[in-house]
Amino acid sequence: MDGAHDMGGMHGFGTVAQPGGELPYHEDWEPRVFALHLLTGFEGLGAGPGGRQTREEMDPASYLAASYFERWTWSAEQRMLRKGTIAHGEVEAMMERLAAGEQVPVHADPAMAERMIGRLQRRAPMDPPPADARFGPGERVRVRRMRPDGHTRCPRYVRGVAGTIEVVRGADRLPDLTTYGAPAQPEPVYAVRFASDDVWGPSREPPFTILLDLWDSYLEPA
Amino acid sequence: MDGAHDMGGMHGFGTVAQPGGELPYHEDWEPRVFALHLLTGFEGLGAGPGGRQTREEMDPASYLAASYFERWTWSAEQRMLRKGTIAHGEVEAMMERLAAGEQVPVHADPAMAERMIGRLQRRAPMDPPPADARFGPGERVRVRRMRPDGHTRCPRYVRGVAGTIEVVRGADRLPDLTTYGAPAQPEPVYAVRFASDDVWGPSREPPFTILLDLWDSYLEPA
Amino acid sequence: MSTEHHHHERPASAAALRAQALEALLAEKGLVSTDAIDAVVTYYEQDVGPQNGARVVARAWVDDAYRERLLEHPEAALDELGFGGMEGHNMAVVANSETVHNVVVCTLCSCYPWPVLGLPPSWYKSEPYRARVVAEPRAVLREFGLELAGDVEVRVWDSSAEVRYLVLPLRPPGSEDLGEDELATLVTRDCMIGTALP
Amino acid sequence: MSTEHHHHERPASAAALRAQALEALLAEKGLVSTDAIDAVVTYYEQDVGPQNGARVVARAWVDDAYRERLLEHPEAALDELGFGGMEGHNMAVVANSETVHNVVVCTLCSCYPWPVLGLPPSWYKSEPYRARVVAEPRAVLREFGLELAGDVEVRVWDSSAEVRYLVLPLRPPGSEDLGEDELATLVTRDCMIGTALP
Repeated sequence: MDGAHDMGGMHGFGTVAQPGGELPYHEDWEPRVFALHLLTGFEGLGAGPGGRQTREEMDPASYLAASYFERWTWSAEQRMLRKGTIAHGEVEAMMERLAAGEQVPVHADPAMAERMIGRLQRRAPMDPPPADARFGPGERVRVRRMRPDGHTRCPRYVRGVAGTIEVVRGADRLPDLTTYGAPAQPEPVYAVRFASDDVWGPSREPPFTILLDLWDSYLEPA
Repeated sequence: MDGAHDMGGMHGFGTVAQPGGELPYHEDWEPRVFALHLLTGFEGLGAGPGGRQTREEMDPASYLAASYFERWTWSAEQRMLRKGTIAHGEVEAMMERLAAGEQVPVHADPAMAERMIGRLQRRAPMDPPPADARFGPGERVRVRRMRPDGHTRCPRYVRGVAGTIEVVRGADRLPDLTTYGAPAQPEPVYAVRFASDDVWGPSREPPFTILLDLWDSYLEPA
Repeated sequence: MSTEHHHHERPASAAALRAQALEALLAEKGLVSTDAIDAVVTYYEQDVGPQNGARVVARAWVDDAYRERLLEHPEAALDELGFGGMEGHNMAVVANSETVHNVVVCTLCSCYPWPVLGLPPSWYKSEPYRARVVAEPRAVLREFGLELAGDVEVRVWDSSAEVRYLVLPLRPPGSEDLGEDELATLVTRDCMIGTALP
Repeated sequence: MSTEHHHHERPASAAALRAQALEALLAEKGLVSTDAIDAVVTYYEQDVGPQNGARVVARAWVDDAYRERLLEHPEAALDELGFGGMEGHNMAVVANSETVHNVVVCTLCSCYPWPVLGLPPSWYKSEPYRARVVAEPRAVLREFGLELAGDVEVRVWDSSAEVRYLVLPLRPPGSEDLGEDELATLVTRDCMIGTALP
């Protein structure tokens, strides 16, 4: 999905250094909605594409108008609406109750808290590099031109560009398929090295290197 | 400038058919601000990059949040602020006066009206095709990869793509330079034909053809 | 502050107020004439619009020599009918055939052949049209109710440079007995953008 | 409607109210435990953060064998210090040298190695950083006050896939006499993203 989230190379966003930029968040609700999002995922309260994939479905104007954590609130809601965990209008009704001064409901479940921290500490790596990977380090590849309707990990700015395999990272199922529950076999994932001139043309900066991890399906021999 | 305006191929904007979509505008102020924009251009009341180029400088979130004619209001203001025709705060002050019920000032100048219509009827074509154009019909070319900081007529979606010269349109100075008053010589402008698969990769639709007019500077031999 | 209040109470008209204030400010300064703005608005509402393009198409349908001139030297052929001017500086007329269907967009902006079509409809300037028609033209045309045969080549013209495009549709079957004026009534704006057929 | 009123009076907290209402709704349904949310927030505020990454870097500076393991088998080397977990499933440690400077971004999202760096700073998740650092890294680094020599190769790692990156900075000159704990205090979060040097 080539939405507003795919912003590598875009102009017009201004400077990186902004007041408060050093902090992960600024308001109490922000880490809480982050935690809530993780928790609803682990506890199976959402359905359909994950949080990241769901946020990519925001229309571009809304995506750019929303703050980072507003997007997380939105994706948590969408996932729970899809599952039926919450119904349309329930959040708005609760907003009215809270705005009217009602006490915020609290639910205690220490076991859930323990379960959550356990999940956060678990490691689930991808499969090791397959012996029969199509490409090996040093080989030249080109990123396919594509315009996928759904989730992808292949950003627009490298499509059509030739690069060099840096290393075979491992094997993993293609997110373009697994996001939608479509069957997929593990395939090699490579770190691919690109020369900045090949990506952006000549620039005012000295040539530099861009590296991305790309699934085999995104690549063709150069 | 690779801003929000360069939207060829993007997802997430929804359907084309929308209520009211058939009309050029919906409120009285919309054609008036359009006319005002043209008029300030012809009368030399603005400075710096033109209206189109100025609108591209909107930050992406504001660009997408604004309606089409709000963008025109914005670019007219920016151009007149740059020229000094209006000062910061003057529009806001007038907004307050009008909101308070003051009569809208009117200025009559029939000669200006006549001049305007004359300008709208004038034709100013580009130069004819040069005899020594670098490429001729049928030749294969590739669009350079680039990331211009300023205005360009080379959309992102064709960069790096190979196509075929359809026809030499004429000769014109490169907008990437003339927008900023930089010196430029007329150069060939070509209609270039691209196969959809080369632009977007395989798609669900039967292969189709995309044609754009591109300046010589954007192209290299394929 | 009353302006802020206004903004919050009637957000739909904040844009209107700002545009009105800009015009008022320039009128007060004596820099912009209200009647000049009226004149431009009237010009594109009454004098210039798709009726111009429809006359061009009808003429091309009944006059093969005109059709040839229109395709070969579009500016001169349009000047014959008096349809020159701004945003028509460089024109290309692209003819549909049994095997080719043309459709026009401006992905970067809203470029459009004003002298023959007037000002563009809102959908032409919209994000979804600009984003999608270069990438999934048949899906977009389907939203307009236009279903093309699978073997027709769709040509999408992105007019984001200096040339403006007019689509010359095929004369519809059954129109053999119609005269030029009657034919012109069959030619809608969308036929000349390429999102409809006459 | 009071909600609407609230929205207009205090637009800054509309987002807060919505997030709070979502949590309240799920608590009321008994589906989400308030203390589980507290626990996650506390975990990333107190237990997990750049102090973890700093310990890794300091260890690599004083222990060549560890450095080698860290570069060759990063997950195992991080597990030695107990720094595994979510968003650290697949790790790559990229070492700066006299000729190479590494910097990490996620252009598509906000991917970040939580177990070693905690939650990312706002700038890391911001549009300008995501848009610019892959295209004009030196201009971005300059905004952080970091001016690299012209002959240093900048390597920008776009971690939008499944691997998370930790930059291993060069041990600063003059730190020869410092012990591992003291060295760790020199290692800021930004050094391990690549927008600063220790």
